[in-house]
Order: sequence, then C-alpha cells, then structure tokens
Amino acid sequence: MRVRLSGQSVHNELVRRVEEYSGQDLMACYQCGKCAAGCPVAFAMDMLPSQVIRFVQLGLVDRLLDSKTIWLCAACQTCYTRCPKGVDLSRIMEALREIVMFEKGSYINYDAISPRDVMEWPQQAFIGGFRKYAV
Amino acid sequence: MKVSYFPGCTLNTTGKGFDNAVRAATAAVGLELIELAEWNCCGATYPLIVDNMLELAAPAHVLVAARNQGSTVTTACTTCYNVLKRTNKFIREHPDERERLNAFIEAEYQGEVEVKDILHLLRDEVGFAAVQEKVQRPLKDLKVACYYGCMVLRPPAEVAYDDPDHPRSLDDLMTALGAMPVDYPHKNECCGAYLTVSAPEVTREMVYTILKSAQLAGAQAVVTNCPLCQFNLDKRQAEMAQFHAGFQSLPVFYFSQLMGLALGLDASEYGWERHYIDVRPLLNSLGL
Amino acid sequence: MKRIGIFVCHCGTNIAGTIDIARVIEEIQKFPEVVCALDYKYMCSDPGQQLIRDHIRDDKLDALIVAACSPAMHETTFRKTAATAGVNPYQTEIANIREQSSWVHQKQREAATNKAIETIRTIVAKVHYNQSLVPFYLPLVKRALVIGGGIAGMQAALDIADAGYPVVLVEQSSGLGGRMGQLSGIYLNFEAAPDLLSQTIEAVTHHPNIQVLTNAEVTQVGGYVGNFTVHVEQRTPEPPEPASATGVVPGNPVSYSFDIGAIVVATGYDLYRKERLGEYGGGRYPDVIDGLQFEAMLRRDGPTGGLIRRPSDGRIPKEVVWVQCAGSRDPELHMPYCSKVCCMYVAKQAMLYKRQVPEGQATVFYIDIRSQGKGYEEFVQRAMTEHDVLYVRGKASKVFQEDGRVKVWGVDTLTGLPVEVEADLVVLATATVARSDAQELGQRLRISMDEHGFFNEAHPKLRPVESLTAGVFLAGAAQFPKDIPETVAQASAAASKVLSLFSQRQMVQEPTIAYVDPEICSGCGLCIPACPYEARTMHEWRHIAVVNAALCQGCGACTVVCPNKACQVRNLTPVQILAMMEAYL
Amino acid sequence: MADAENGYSKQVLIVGAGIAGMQAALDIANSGYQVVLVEQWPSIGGHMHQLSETFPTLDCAQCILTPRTVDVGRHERIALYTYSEIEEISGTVGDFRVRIRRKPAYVNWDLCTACGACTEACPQAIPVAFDRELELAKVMASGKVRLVGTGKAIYTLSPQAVPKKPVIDVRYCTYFQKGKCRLCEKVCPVGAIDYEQQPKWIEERVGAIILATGYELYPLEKLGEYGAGQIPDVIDALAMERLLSASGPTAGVMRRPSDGKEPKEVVWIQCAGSRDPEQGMPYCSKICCMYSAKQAMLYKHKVHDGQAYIFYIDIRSAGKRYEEFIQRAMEEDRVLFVRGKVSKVFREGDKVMVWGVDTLTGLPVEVAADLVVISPAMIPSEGTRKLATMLGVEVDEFGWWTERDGNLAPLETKQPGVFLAGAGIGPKDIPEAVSQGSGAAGKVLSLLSRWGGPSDPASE
Repeated sequence: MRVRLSGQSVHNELVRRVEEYSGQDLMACYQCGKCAAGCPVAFAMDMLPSQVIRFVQLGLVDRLLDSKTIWLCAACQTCYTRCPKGVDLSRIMEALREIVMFEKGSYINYDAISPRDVMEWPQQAFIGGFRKYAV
Repeated sequence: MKVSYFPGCTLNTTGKGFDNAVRAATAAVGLELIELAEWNCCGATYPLIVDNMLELAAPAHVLVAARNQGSTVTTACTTCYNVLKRTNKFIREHPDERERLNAFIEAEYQGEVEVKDILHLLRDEVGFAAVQEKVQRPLKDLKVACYYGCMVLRPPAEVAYDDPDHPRSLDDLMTALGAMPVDYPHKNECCGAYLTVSAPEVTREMVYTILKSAQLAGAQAVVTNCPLCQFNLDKRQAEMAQFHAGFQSLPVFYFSQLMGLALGLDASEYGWERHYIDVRPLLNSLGL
Repeated sequence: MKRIGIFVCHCGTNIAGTIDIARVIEEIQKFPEVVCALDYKYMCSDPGQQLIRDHIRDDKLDALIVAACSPAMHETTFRKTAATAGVNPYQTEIANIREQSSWVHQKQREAATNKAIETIRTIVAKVHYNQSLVPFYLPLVKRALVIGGGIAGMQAALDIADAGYPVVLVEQSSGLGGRMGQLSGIYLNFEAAPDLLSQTIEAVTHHPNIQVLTNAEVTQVGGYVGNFTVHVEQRTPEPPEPASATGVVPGNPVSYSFDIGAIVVATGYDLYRKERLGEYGGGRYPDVIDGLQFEAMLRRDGPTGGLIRRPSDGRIPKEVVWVQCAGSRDPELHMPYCSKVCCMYVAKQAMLYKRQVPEGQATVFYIDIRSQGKGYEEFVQRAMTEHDVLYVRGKASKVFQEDGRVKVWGVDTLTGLPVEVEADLVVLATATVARSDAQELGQRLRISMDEHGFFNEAHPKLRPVESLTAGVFLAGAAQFPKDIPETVAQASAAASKVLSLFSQRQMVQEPTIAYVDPEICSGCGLCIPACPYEARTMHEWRHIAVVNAALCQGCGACTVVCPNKACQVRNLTPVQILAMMEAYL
Repeated sequence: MADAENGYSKQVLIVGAGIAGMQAALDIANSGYQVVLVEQWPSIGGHMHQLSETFPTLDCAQCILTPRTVDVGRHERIALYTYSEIEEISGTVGDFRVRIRRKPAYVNWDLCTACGACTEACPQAIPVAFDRELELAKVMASGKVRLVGTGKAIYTLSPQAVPKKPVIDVRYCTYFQKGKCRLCEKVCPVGAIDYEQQPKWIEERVGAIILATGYELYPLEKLGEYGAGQIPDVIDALAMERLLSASGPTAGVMRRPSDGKEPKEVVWIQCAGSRDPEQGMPYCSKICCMYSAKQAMLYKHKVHDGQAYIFYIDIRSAGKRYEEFIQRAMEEDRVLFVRGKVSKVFREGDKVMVWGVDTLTGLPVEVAADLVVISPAMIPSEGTRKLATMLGVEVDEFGWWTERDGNLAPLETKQPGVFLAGAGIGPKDIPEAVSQGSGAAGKVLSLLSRWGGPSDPASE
C-alpha cells in the first residue's frame, strides 16, 4: 500500500508528542545520514537512526513503535555530537520509548531477570536500564 | 588539596575496587577526597525528555549536598559525572525550571558548585608531571589501550574537558605512569552501556569492535575510567571467541588501579577478584 | 511660499494593502504649501512618473514629496523625474511609508495610516527649508588597481587594459595564476588548467597597459572613487622595475604609491583547515588529504609528477574515498553554506583517478549531488556510468586509521545500511572559506563583509559585482565560492563597471554633504576625529575646519560634535530637524 | 555616431531585454555608446518581470526590477524595439547589418497615452502568455463555473510595463476573428487604435552584438505522466509565480485554477524533464530547487495551515545564502522535502493524486493534492536556432549558445564581435545573469575602445 501523506497526517498527535517530549525541531534534519554513519549500534538496528527521524517527519510515528531501533539506542550521543544541524537524536529516541511505554508498559520484564545477573551488573547499568526500559 | 567526593552507587558496590584505588592513588599525589556527608543515587542516566523535573531531583539533591560542603565536587564514576555535570548546567541555564526544581527538592540552589571528573582534576589541578614524580614502579613496557567511553566526552559542549574525537588525558596519565599508550581509533566508541541488560549480544559486538582495534594496535591491556565500560569490555570477552575465531582476551583495568600500582601502593583491595579476564598473569609478567 | 506636490504610491498592495490611501490623501492635502496630493498604483512606473511631470507643469510645483518605499530604492528615480520637469532634484524628498509603515504595521491599518500621515507631515516641514543644490564635479584618475592575480584578477585586468587604461595588478604570492594554478584539469575537459591558464598569464605579463607586482601587498588605501591613493609594498622584487625600483637593494621591500580611479578586489578563497575536522582525522593521518592536495598529485608539474600515490608509503591507492561536505552545510559545527564547487571537482578527481588506476575503486560520500552548470549533470552521470565511481548517499561520520588502512564509516541512506570502506586514501572536500587576511583588506578598503568573511556585494541580485563603497568592485571567490566560468564572467563584469566609470569625463558628487560656516567655526577641531570618512582637515592658516567634499558622505557625525553649530549638512540643517520634530509633535 | 573614423560602427545590438540584456544595455549606454535593444515581447524585463519574489532575499521582483526597466526605457542612448524580431543579420565585427521587424501592435504607440481604456473595454478574456496561459475558475451569470483566461485581447504586460503600450492579440480579438466589435477603437480617447497597422522594418548598423535571448520552460504537454498539461490544477512554475505575485491575476491571493479554492495541500515536482536523458533533457535546470523552495515558502506565508511538499532527487542550493534559505524553508516554514522523483500525477475527484516515493525510508508515498506545481526543464527560447543560423554562431544539441571556451571565455562566441549573456547560454539565476550581462558589456567596451572610444563620453 502506498503511504498517504497529508498535512494532517504529517502533523499528527504522535508527531506533536515526539516534538514535545524531545524538545527537538524535527524539520531541522535534512537527512544527511551522518548520525547513522557514526552510530555504533546501527549494525543491530532494524532501521537507521536517520530513518527514525525521517519516519517522524513523514508522520509515521506508529511505524516506529514496533521498531527495535529505539530500544537499541544507547544514548551515547555520537550522533548529536556530529550532527550538522544540532539535532539531539537520542532525545527523540527517548521520546519514542516514552510513548511506547505509556501505551504498552515496560519494555523489559525485570521479574524475569536472574538475580545472579543483577548481582553482577554494575549499579549504573541496572538503574540506567531500568530508567530507559521501564515506566 | 581537598575536594568533595561523590562515590556513587557503582563505586560503592561492584566498583569498590575502583573506588579504593581512586582514594588511595589520589591521596598519594596530594589530592584529598572528602566523601559527601550524605549522598544518594544520581539516577544513573541524564534524562533526555523535556519534562525531566522528577529525574533531575536526585542529581540536584547530590549537588545541593556538595554545595553545602565546598565549591567543587568530584567523582570517579563517569556516568555520575555526566549526570551531575549536565544537571548543574541545566540548573544554571534555566531559571524557570530551576525555581520549580528548588521548590521540589526544598532547596535554594543556583548551580554554584563546580562538577569535575577525577581525571580532569588529576590533569589540571595535580598535574600529570607531579604524578610522574611520585611513580615508584613505572609501568614499563605495558602497551595499553586507553578507553574513554562516552560519558566524559559527549555532548562536548556540556561535559567534555578533552577532544571528543581524539581524547588524550588518559593516554597522558598512562605515559606519566611509564606505560606506552597505543594509538587506536575507537577509544571514544560506545561500549553499549546499559544495553548490557537488554541486548548483551549487541554489546558484545560493540565491545569486539573496540577490543579488536586495540589489539591491532598492539595493546596488551585496556585501561578505562568508567565502571560500566569496564564491565562491558571485560565481561563480554567471555563468549567472544565463540563468535570471533581467534579472539585473544585482554585484561581491562581501571586507571586508578594502574596508578596505585605505579605509585607503589598496596593494591590488595583493588577488587582484582571481580575481573572476568584475569589480570594477574600480565601484572606478574611485568613484575607488578 | 513653496508649491509642494505630494505623490502617494500604492506599491501594488504593498502599501495600499495596509494603509488607507484615501484618508492619507485627504489629510495631507491640508498641510501648508501643499498644492496637490495624488496617489497611483506604481509611482515608479512610466505613467506614474508622467503623472508627476504633468503635475509639476500644471500645478507649477517647485518641490515634491513622494510617499513610497525607502529612499534607497527610488530617491534617484524621482529626483531624475523632477529634474526632467524642471524642478531642482534636491527639492524632491521621499517619505518612506512602506518599510517604515505598511510593512512593519501590517496588521494595524489604523496605526499604519496615521504613521504614514505623520511621516509625510514631517517631510513637508523639511521640504519647506530645502535649498536648490547642484552637484560637485571632481577629477577622475583613469587607472585601475586589481588586487589578486588569480583567474578573476587577471581577467579583470585584461579587460580593463584591453580598453586602453593602465592597470596595476597586485599579487601576494610570487606568481600569477592563483588557485587555478594549483588545479590539475578543469571539470569538463581534461585539458590541464596550467596550459589554458598559461595563455592568460602570458597575456597579462606582456600587456603594455598592465603593471604586475608579485610578492606585493596593498598596505594603504586612501581617497575615494576616482581618486584613490594606494600604497603597495613589494617584498624581494622581481628583476627591478624601471625607475621606481632603481637603487634598491634586492631583498628589501619596495614601496609604491599609485593614484587609482577604481579598484577590483579578486583575492580568492582558502580551504577550511582539515585539522578542524577531528572526526575525519584531518591532519592526523597522512593518507587523509584535502581536495587541493589531491589536485597537486594530479598535476604533471606537481610533487608526484602527476602520479596518484598515497602520501604515507608512496603506493598506488586501490581504494579511494571522497568525503563531501567536510565542514560545509554544517551550521552547528562548521560553515552553514554549501561550498558550491566540491561536487564537481570531486567527480572530476574520481574520474581522473579511475583513468589512472582503472582497477581501483572510487567511492564518493555525498548528501546531495550539486551538478548544476552547463554539462555538469552529464559529467557526473559519466563518472557513474563510464567510470564506475560509486556514489553513496550519506554523510560520512568517522575516518580513522587502522591496520595500515584508512577506514571510513558512512551510511547508505538509500538502502538504510551503515557502511564501512577500507580505503588507501581519503580525500576530504573541505569547505571553501574566505581568506584569513580578507578582514584586514576589507577594513583597508572600507568594504563590508558577511559573517563568514566573504565580501558583500551591493545588492545580492542586481549589483553582484559592486561593493557598497563607490569605486571598489568584486570578482571571483572573494565574494562567495564560485567555479571558473562564473569567476571569469564576474571578472569581466567588474571590468565593465570600471570601464563605465572611466568613460566619464569627471566624477560627480552629491551636494547633500556637510559644510562648515567659516564665520562660526572656532577651529576647535572636534569634528576631525569625529568624521568616520576622514573627510575633515584643519585649514592650514585660517584655522578653521574644512570639508573634503569627495570623501564626505553626509552622515552628520560632525554636526553632532560641533559646539557652535558651524558644521551643517546641506538640506538637513538643525532648523529643518527642529521643524520636523515640531511638525510631528 | 554609427560611423567612426575607421569605419567601424560603435553601436551595439543586444538581443533580448530580460535582466541580462538590460544590464548589458545599461552598462554600455552608461559608458557613452549607442545601444539597439530588441525584444520580442511588447515590453522589457523578461521572465524576471513575471516573478513574484526572488530567492534568497524574498525581494519583490517588480520592486527591484522597475528601476532598471525605467532606466532602460528612458535612456537617451538606448533605442528600444519591443514587440520586434531580428529578421536578418549580415556582416562581420565592426560592421554588422541588422534588419529588425517590428510586429504590428494595431495600436499607434506614438499616440497612445497608456490610459488603459481599451483593455478595460475589451470583452475578450483570454489566456495570455505573460500569465502562462492560466485559466481561472469564474462564476458566470448563469451560476456555472467556467475557466477563463486572465488577460484581454488588447493588453499590456503589466501595470509597470516599459514601455506601457498595448498590443492586440489577433488570435483572440473579436474584430480580427469575426469582423466586428471595434470597442477599443470606440473608447480610445486619442484614436490610437489602428487595425490596418503593418509590420515595420528597421535597418541598423552595429559593431558588436550581445545575445541575451534567455530561456523558456519545457512544455507540460510533453510530460504525459504528469498530466500532459490537461489538468487545470497542475501548473508550471512560472504560472505559480503569477499566482503568487501581488500584480498577478489573483492579486497574490492563493487560489487554485479549477475552482478558486484555497489549496491546502500543494506539491512541487522537481526535475520534470530535467536530468532525464531518456525522456527529457539530460541537464540540470539549476534554479528549480531554489525557486520551488521560495514558492513553497511564499505559499506557506499565505496559507498558514497549508502543507507544502517538494519532491526532489538532489537539493541544489549552491549559492550565497542559498543553503541557508533551503534550511529555513524546512525549519521555519515546515516544507516537507521528499527525496524521490514523482512517477505519476492524475486526477481523482477534485484532487490531484501524486505518486512518489520516499527513498530515505524506502516507502512508496502518495499525496492527494489540491495543487501541483511542476518545475519543468529550462529550454532555450524560441528563435535561438534561427538567430544562430543567421549569425553563424554555434548552439549545442539542445539549442543553448556555445561559448568560445566554457571555462575561460564564457561570454564570447567563436564569431568575433558576438557575445553572450544570461540564460540563453544555459540555465542560470538572476545574479549570475546580471553578472554575465555586465561581463558581456565589459567585453564589448574593451572592443569598442580599440576603435577610439565613445565619441560622446557619458557626462555622469
């Protein structure tokens, strides 16, 4: 199916929420791809970081909600550091995670984690992960 | 020189050895760390959504505690550094949010504390030359790959005290300690951070990129300043050979451990037992 | 009593869309001395001007006010209109009701209308006191100075010299040719640039009307259009120039002084320093070079004799990567603008590389391919189809050296894949930037520059080769990055402006400038440092201040500092200003 | 002053009075030489005259152009022949003989006072070239909506036209077609209408020639996949300029042709016939990216709740402040740039469907548009080839003038004394065309001064 674009669809409620949560101007991105080129996790992603912005620009936020990419962003800020337009992509990723978790609850089931792992993990990984993956 | 010290949760638990080494090594070069009288978890990640009041409360609280104790606060945990530094900057630059936050944590804080990473203090306040003078047992012949991770480099405008593309503070410290830092290109690549809890296999590949590059450059060991990086770089090597034939493991040190050793301090409490890749053969071979 | 006519322009809907013209007309008719008040859709149009002329004749007007756009736009137009109908042009004033009223108060019809009426009221008060003036005539030196011996400067010099006027061409380096001399071949034909260029250099060097000063710098510029005094200093002179350089020991700087009528600035560009691109390893890795370094490699007279060799070990590179927009289109970290020429020279370099190393692989990382020029698109297509240059759409993020190779991390945004290329050589198409010494020269010449250090043209569309300083013209990349044909055309255009100027018998100067009332001047000298145009001196023996009419721009700075009101600007006297204030209040 | 002591003519012929030709004419005339300026349209200013605002400053085209047209129109050393064509040229540098044919305007311009009564009285609303033959919806007395042209059979190009003199388009004039009407004749207060007027021929001798013949747009009819010019709400870029222009047929109010409604979804299609060696022209038309961004911006300034899309292959904004301009369109005016060439445009109900792709996400996309603006390839203006044959000057396979050397002699031809300027050489923007106009003038001035310089040096 062709994707129908319209003024309404490209400015839908989800787009507004992404912009509000992230505080980023999505239209500032001119799709050069430098974020994707430098992203250390891009190899494992199902869509490129630059494509995440692109989907939001096209009003297709819903297609991002099932994407692995938003959960693989490690917020390392390599993208933001090199972005020629100063777009903080990690904030957009976080906004998307928030939106998903608001609808579907936590991404990770902490009950299923083995106590041994928890003992082993540095606190910051555990707490940090908890804050990224759970409501 | 006396400085307030915020250990943070990790250095208080799994990173105890790092912490012990930091305290001993800094003391040996005249930097006296005074632990904050009361402190709490900084939150472990800097919140990235706009409405972040709730998550800024914890680091703000730490900053207030630091303010009550002095003008500068330091930490050895790079994550804590990143969170505190950015929170402080946010408070300084956003008067409206600052007021809301102050109301929330019942404080009057304007961002007056300076947050400095311990490595930054060592470089600029103590000076690596001064460190070098105190070296008892130079880490001669140790080819080490310095690994900086993300937290002290990015975003550069907020946290960096080093070149985000080609940082050198850790390399310079190692040189001062008598080691030979190798030049390799991925000292600033992300190790995967908290993905370690959700996607360990992804972390493994990220770690591989870094370690392979370090090995190509001839490194015998990796040294880092971040407890989560240390864990990822160290722990993920266990199953590495399964996926990357011929992979040779590399011990992963904290800089403070090597610093303590070079300064000739008692290193028995440096948490060697928590290393996944045994560091002792290498240390023995170097006579340390 | 004056007989004033007021002409209110609608400017289409620009003014009439906001301002109630009918009410304006009704009100301004009541002002003193106003004989007629009319409106028209476009007062600047032929019929609009005819309307003015008709009323000058029929209503016997001796002064007029056009309420329209900024005087910068049409003051000259309407003053000429007045002159053709027999009214002294300096009895014509503009009331700016567009920029200062309709445009800035678009949503406040009432307020904008009132403001327009008040604006016109003040101008009526001013015109009451306007004097009829005549322009000054000044001498004109018909010799041109061209700064910069690149292709732009040489072309401008040739065009002016061909027309019979003497030209002084000042070049900072030891030879002519500029950046073009550093290039291997031109985009579309692979004729070596030096061959084409050498003909031009030859023509310039042997032209009887051109005096070439290499190793030379313009150190001082005084005077004004038609009458500049220019000092040039030449280091280690070439075989001594006749007369002026006799008796000078080689190696010592020689100073020249020229009387000059017009100046062409053609100082060219620099490349953004690759060291500033940390993520691309610029300056760290020997096999990461910039576009001009690759050009040098392609040049038969270059350091490698035209052979492509990688700097680190002299081997033939089998994989070469070009990274486009290295520092361009990057408002956050580097330069916000597009450097214009990179896409084309990269395509050319990749093609030349493939011709020399047919089994090699050439990869170009780009964001948008910008091949807009005659034959340019076809050229890039040929690079892809005939020479198998691989274009990858995505900005590279990191370049690093590992295991003896230079690796490039990029992305192909079209497949959505992150990619890595193990290269032997990486060429960074670094941004084209203003020369580091442009600022200094700009100050010397009193011409303005933009925030990036490129010289400002007088109007971005219609006056592209003029600076805002009369008599100083621009050519080539000193104004903004441009390619060779554009540079050459612009150089001829600058020459044309010089030739137009030189075709006059003498210089004409506006009379609306400052004067000193000798009866009142106490010779305190305060006005001398106050004048930003150095138009003031103290008369040698009368001990009063005098105005150099050619330099004075009528800014009024002197009138403010003068304690005795001896300094006044013609047709903008304190009496007039007070009258205007009074009219408004 | 045509004949100088050595027999060379120091008069200059300039063909085309667009911005390039006008600039050249002014520079030469201001230097004291006589210029013959020939223009095929009834008045001067060329395509720039049709534009609304100009990139990247958004200066109103009329505002900055009018001083130039007025200067040219009243210049004592410029002989202006509008509504005229070059019929014959012979001779060589220094001694060209030119025969100019002045088309009958059916109005005696010497008598005409440009009062406009004729145009107002003319009953024939016709599509006019100046408005790109736009037809706009009009509610008839019967209540039916019909598409009608925006001009009259007797017209001037614009209120600011120079010269502001009307011409009759005989193809539409009721009198010429049906033998009766003569309304214009009745209302003309000075008796300037002359239905019997014949063409006039003018002979001139000139020493040098500047060809500033300009461009046209590739016809929509040749773009079958984009509706072949048959869909009223699919218009070309110059038509959009007219719709946006304050002095255009809608007085700058944003209306779509088919029903006069304000379009809420507007699509721009780049590279329509450009960069297409198979179906269209292989070259890039250079200015479309910039003017489309400008139009989208101006559209958004008029219709705040509208959505603008620009389908493109590569964004080409290489010029001073051009890149910044594009980014402003994206950021401030929320123009959505979609990377991918449009494949098909068709009518569906009262919408125009646009089928395209977003190559960055890999998704096929469609827009149900209210108005589609096509950026057709630029092509050389009609008559260029004929002129080329007469002069023995080369044109390339597409009909653009061929320079003596593309790099180092971009304004010269291989024919001595014949120079080039503006978009007749190939697509270019206004500052470039102006530079070239001055540049060609510079070349001519150098040449003329070798023959002794102006006999009447400019006094100013």
